[in-house]
Amino acid sequence: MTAAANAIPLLEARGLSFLRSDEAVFGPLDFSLHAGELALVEGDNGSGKTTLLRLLAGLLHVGEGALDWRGRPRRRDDAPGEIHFLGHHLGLKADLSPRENLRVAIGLHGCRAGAGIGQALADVGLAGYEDEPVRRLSAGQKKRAALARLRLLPATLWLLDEPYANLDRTGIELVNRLLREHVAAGGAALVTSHGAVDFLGSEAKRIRMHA
Amino acid sequence: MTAAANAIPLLEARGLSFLRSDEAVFGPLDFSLHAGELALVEGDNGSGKTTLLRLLAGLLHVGEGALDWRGRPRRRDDAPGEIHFLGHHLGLKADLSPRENLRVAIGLHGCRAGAGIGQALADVGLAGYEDEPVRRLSAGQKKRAALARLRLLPATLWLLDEPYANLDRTGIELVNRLLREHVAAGGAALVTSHGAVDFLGSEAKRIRMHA
Amino acid sequence: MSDWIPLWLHKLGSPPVFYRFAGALRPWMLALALLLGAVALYGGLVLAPADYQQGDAYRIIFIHVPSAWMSLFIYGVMAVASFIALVWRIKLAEVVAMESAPVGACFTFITLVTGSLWGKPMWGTWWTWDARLTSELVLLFLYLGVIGLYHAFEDRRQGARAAAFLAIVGIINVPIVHFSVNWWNTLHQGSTVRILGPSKMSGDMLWPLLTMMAATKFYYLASLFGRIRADLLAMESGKDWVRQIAAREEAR
Amino acid sequence: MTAAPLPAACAAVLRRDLTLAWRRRGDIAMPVLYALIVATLFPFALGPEQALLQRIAGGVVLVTVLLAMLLALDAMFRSDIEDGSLEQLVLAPQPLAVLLGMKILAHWLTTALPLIVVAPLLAGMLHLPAEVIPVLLLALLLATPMLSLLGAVLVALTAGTRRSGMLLALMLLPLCVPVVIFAAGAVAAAQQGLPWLAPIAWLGAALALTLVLAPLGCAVALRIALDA
Amino acid sequence: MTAAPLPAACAAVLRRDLTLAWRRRGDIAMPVLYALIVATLFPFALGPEQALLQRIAGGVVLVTVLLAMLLALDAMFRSDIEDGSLEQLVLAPQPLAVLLGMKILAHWLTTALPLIVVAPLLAGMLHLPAEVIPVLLLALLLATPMLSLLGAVLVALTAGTRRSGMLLALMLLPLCVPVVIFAAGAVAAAQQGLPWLAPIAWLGAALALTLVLAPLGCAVALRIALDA
Ligand code: HEM
Ligand SMILES: Nc1ncnc2c1ncn2[C@@H]1O[C@H](COP(=O)(O)OP(=O)(O)OP(=O)(O)O)[C@@H](O)[C@H]1O
Ligand SMILES: Nc1ncnc2c1ncn2[C@@H]1O[C@H](COP(=O)(O)OP(=O)(O)OP(=O)(O)O)[C@@H](O)[C@H]1O
Ligand SMILES: [Mg+2]
Ligand SMILES: [Mg+2]
Repeated sequence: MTAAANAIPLLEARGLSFLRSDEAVFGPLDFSLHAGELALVEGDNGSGKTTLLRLLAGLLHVGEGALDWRGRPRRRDDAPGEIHFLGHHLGLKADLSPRENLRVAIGLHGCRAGAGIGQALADVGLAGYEDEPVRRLSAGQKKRAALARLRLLPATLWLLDEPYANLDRTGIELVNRLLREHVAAGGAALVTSHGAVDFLGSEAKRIRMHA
Repeated sequence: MTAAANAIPLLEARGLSFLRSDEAVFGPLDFSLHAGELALVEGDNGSGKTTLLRLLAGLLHVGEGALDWRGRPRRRDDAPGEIHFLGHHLGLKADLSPRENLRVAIGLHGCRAGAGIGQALADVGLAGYEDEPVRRLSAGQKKRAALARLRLLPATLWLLDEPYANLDRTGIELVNRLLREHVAAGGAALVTSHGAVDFLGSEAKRIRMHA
Repeated sequence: MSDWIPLWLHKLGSPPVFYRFAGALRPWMLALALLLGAVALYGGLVLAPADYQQGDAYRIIFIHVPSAWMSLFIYGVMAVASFIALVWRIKLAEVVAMESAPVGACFTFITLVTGSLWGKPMWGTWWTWDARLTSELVLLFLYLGVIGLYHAFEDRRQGARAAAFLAIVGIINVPIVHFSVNWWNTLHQGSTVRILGPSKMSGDMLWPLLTMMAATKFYYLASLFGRIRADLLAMESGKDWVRQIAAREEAR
Repeated sequence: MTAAPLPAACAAVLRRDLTLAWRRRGDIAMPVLYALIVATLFPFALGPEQALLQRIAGGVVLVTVLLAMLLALDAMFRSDIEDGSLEQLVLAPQPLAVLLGMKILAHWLTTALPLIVVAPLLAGMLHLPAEVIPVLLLALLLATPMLSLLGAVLVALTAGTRRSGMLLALMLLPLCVPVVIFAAGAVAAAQQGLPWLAPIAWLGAALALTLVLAPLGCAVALRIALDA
Repeated sequence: MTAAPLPAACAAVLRRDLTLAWRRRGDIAMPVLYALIVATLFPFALGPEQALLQRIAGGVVLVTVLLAMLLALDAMFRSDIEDGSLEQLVLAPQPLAVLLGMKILAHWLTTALPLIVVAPLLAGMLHLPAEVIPVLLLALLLATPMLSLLGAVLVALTAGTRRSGMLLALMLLPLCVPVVIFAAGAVAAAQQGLPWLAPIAWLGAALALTLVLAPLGCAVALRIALDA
């Protein structure tokens, strides 16, 4: 995890903040994230974690400060498909089944070599629910269906907003396993959490938000 | 907490299950809950916790088995206002402020003696956000606004579906404090959780769901 | 072009600089507008001869035509400012665009009303669905859409960006208004005043018209500057330079 | 601990829905604007021949107003179901039918009333004679609450299904036809100088009946819809 | 790791939207039924006088179809915004304008096409002469995609606001007027035996222009709407 430390970071923020009606939502942040690194964004409710992730995903505009992607200022259509964002809203259509939802995602983003939808759904514990409409799944099962995207899509940087919420213990284990494998394969991830669940131990960087 | 053990239980389930298309969603359950007791419903994702709570709230019909309320079979309009249900959907209107939302709740359910909206919102950590539309609150802040209802409404039995999700550490503490006070005042509560967060120690009964 | 334009724009576009600049110019603009307006009205209503066909009814032209020109001109300004606002995200450009819209809407409304008033004696009807009239009405709706969209967003700057986008899209309507008399055969009069080449209008009528045109331009600038100053103060209320101004006001 | 009295609960529901409507006043204006658009487009589509317009004015206004109401019907419980507010309403210690009656009242106040207010304008745009307008308004005042009430029952019935739109339309059509026939009959009679009281009386009687039954039906339908 | 090719992505979006529409086919049927209700109610509201109906048939069908389309417009991006799908679409590695073009196409296929299919039926119910129907269909084929495209841009612009309904109507009205004028002009000309090609040609030219520009505009507008 330290091998890449000298290389150009995937993502680098210098004095980064987001403005809403000309007021900063979170204080200026400085951090960098290299390939093969994990970062945990910590902060209380309302401290701006979701906002930060949406900003990094390119959904919001940088207010002040600078954000670099692979050493160059991040622009909107840089890094197409290299970033995967999982927010509070899971991006699943309630009327489609998990399988159909994943098929759409693959159509848009392409597929990791060797990955398959059935396998990915089984991995996240949804075997038997592949063809049920998402509407009929329980809260945790919906979350798992969204996590199956992580298995399938060829993104380098994962931005996960509270991936642990609504999951049971095996679900939390699952997220940790996915993160570990992703990092081992040279990916990077930024995860928000309230610190109440076990995050991947101490391997990760921490980014603290102050409300 | 054991003083009430010999009295008639608030809620008693015998061989309770819910049928969806004639199939039981969860196995037959037996449990009872007395005033002044806490119960934790544990189970994996999709094991039927939400379904159980909706059933107890009277939103779903008992499939098989029996459900008693204060010693008599539970009917729909028994116990008016004695039960408060907090589900995955928080029941807040996004266009109203937390204050307005609570005012509606009080209008419908009445108010605990001595409780006030401003105070309740301050207690759950929303001071300063009283008049912001709920839409603009972060995920955890929304949850806290819904929790403020617990402070205000005069219900005896609380049915809380994953009250800890999306909350930070002080939020979790808050829920635990609310539960402790409620139980001390002779209330009862049924809480679902995945067991990943610290629940009120070992004081509580446990109800296990098997998927 | 990529570098010096934003640099230059940022310099003049700095709110405190523009605030002072606009404050200094505004009284002069207003005075000029009133003076020129008075002269033009005197020339138009008193000096110019009655028309051999229309009698005195035609004198409404001195209001109708300048406000019609302004309705188009202001839309153009708004669209350019909108473009700058969207591409370089300059706050001042957003403010210019958004504060132009109400002024432009007023001029458009005046055009429609005076046109209708004039239409009744001329064409025997207040309104027909002729190409120029319709497209001018669409212009009014566009202005109203821009204003409405701006205020519909909770975040002012986001609202400004959305409305700016609408303004840019709507610019297609401006040539349609202007050239509709050439493209379709309409009830409305073709163009008679030309900037290049000889006009089809007599000089007695022409000079008050052109003076009035100048007066409306100055009026627009004066009212725009006033609105922008108020807006800048509101938007930058947390910044140092506004606090200094507030302190100075209090001291007085 | 004090349970809330029924009038307070009714006031709370009514006030909530009116506040929400006010917050989204753009959406209230939608049916009105929609009706205005229809009334504006008709002269374009048909040519501005006054006698023709006058002949069809009453019918066009009626149909337009009723359809504009249908537009908003679909949304009556949707957002409440999605954000869990309806569950809270169902679990309140008050009789559900009364609370739903308040929701229907709020819906009528925010969609039908503005339409009735602009109806004279619409009628004027289509050159309806001025002396017929009171009759038109009376017919609308009786016909619109009926649509709100019946519509609410149907919307509640279809709330649990996914294919709500078609069902709703299918079930509403047979209900609309008699209402339109009576209302249009009254207006046409007034326009021709004939007595118009009989159809209006029929409308009134039907309204009184639905006023009592529809909230009860709505409550039952909603409980069924939530039970899954 | 392979990024998805553009055609595959387009197919995925189109298929997704069509599947969703099929799952809720009741909702697709809504505008069609709505148009049928209007066509049914008109004879009731106006009395079944054939000459009168024939005279207004073309205009009524046009207005009805366009309004039925407007009904469904508002929902074009709503559910995608609410469940986060739109964010996933925006973050896809494909040009957003093309993907949105597919969404608009899907919308047109599911709302306008069924309406065009029933248009002859509607026209028949109102006794429009059979020889005018092809012209009516041609006018609809050109006018409806234009409304879908322009409507999409405006819906995208108002997507970030809460009071979208009224604004949308305000901005759409001026766009509808010329479209209705040209389309109704062609139909009226055909009904009177006059040449009707000129208005149709204008519609075609305008459609070609919007076909290119509207998806681009829609993409820009959506990015602005999400940015808060
Ligand atoms: C509601 C009705 C009317 C509207 C909306 C209207 C609109 C306009 C507009 C937008 C222009 C500016 C065109 C440009 O600069 O490209 C204009 C110019 C003009 N209008 Fe009207 N007009 C109306 C009625 C009339 C009437 C009744 C007359 C008199 C017969 C009239 C006479 C003129 C003249 C002489 C010009 C100047 C043309 C030129 O030199 O370019 N307008 N009008
Ligand atoms: N759409 C919005 N408009 C205005 N303010 C907003 C909006 N969304 C969030 N906020 C405010 O911005 C702040 C940061 O919100 P954000 O959602 O980023 O917090 P968070 O750290 O993700 O919190 P949580 O842990 O509760 O999810 C909060 O104070 C919130 O009230
Ligand atoms: N509306 C529905 N229609 C059909 N099946 C459903 C519906 N809602 C839930 N289910 C199914 O019923 C089972 C129990 O769901 P429930 O939501 O009660 O689980 P849960 O224990 O709350 O899970 P979680 O921890 O994920 O919230 C699941 O298998 C789910 O797929
Ligand atoms: Mg968050
Ligand atoms: Mg659950």
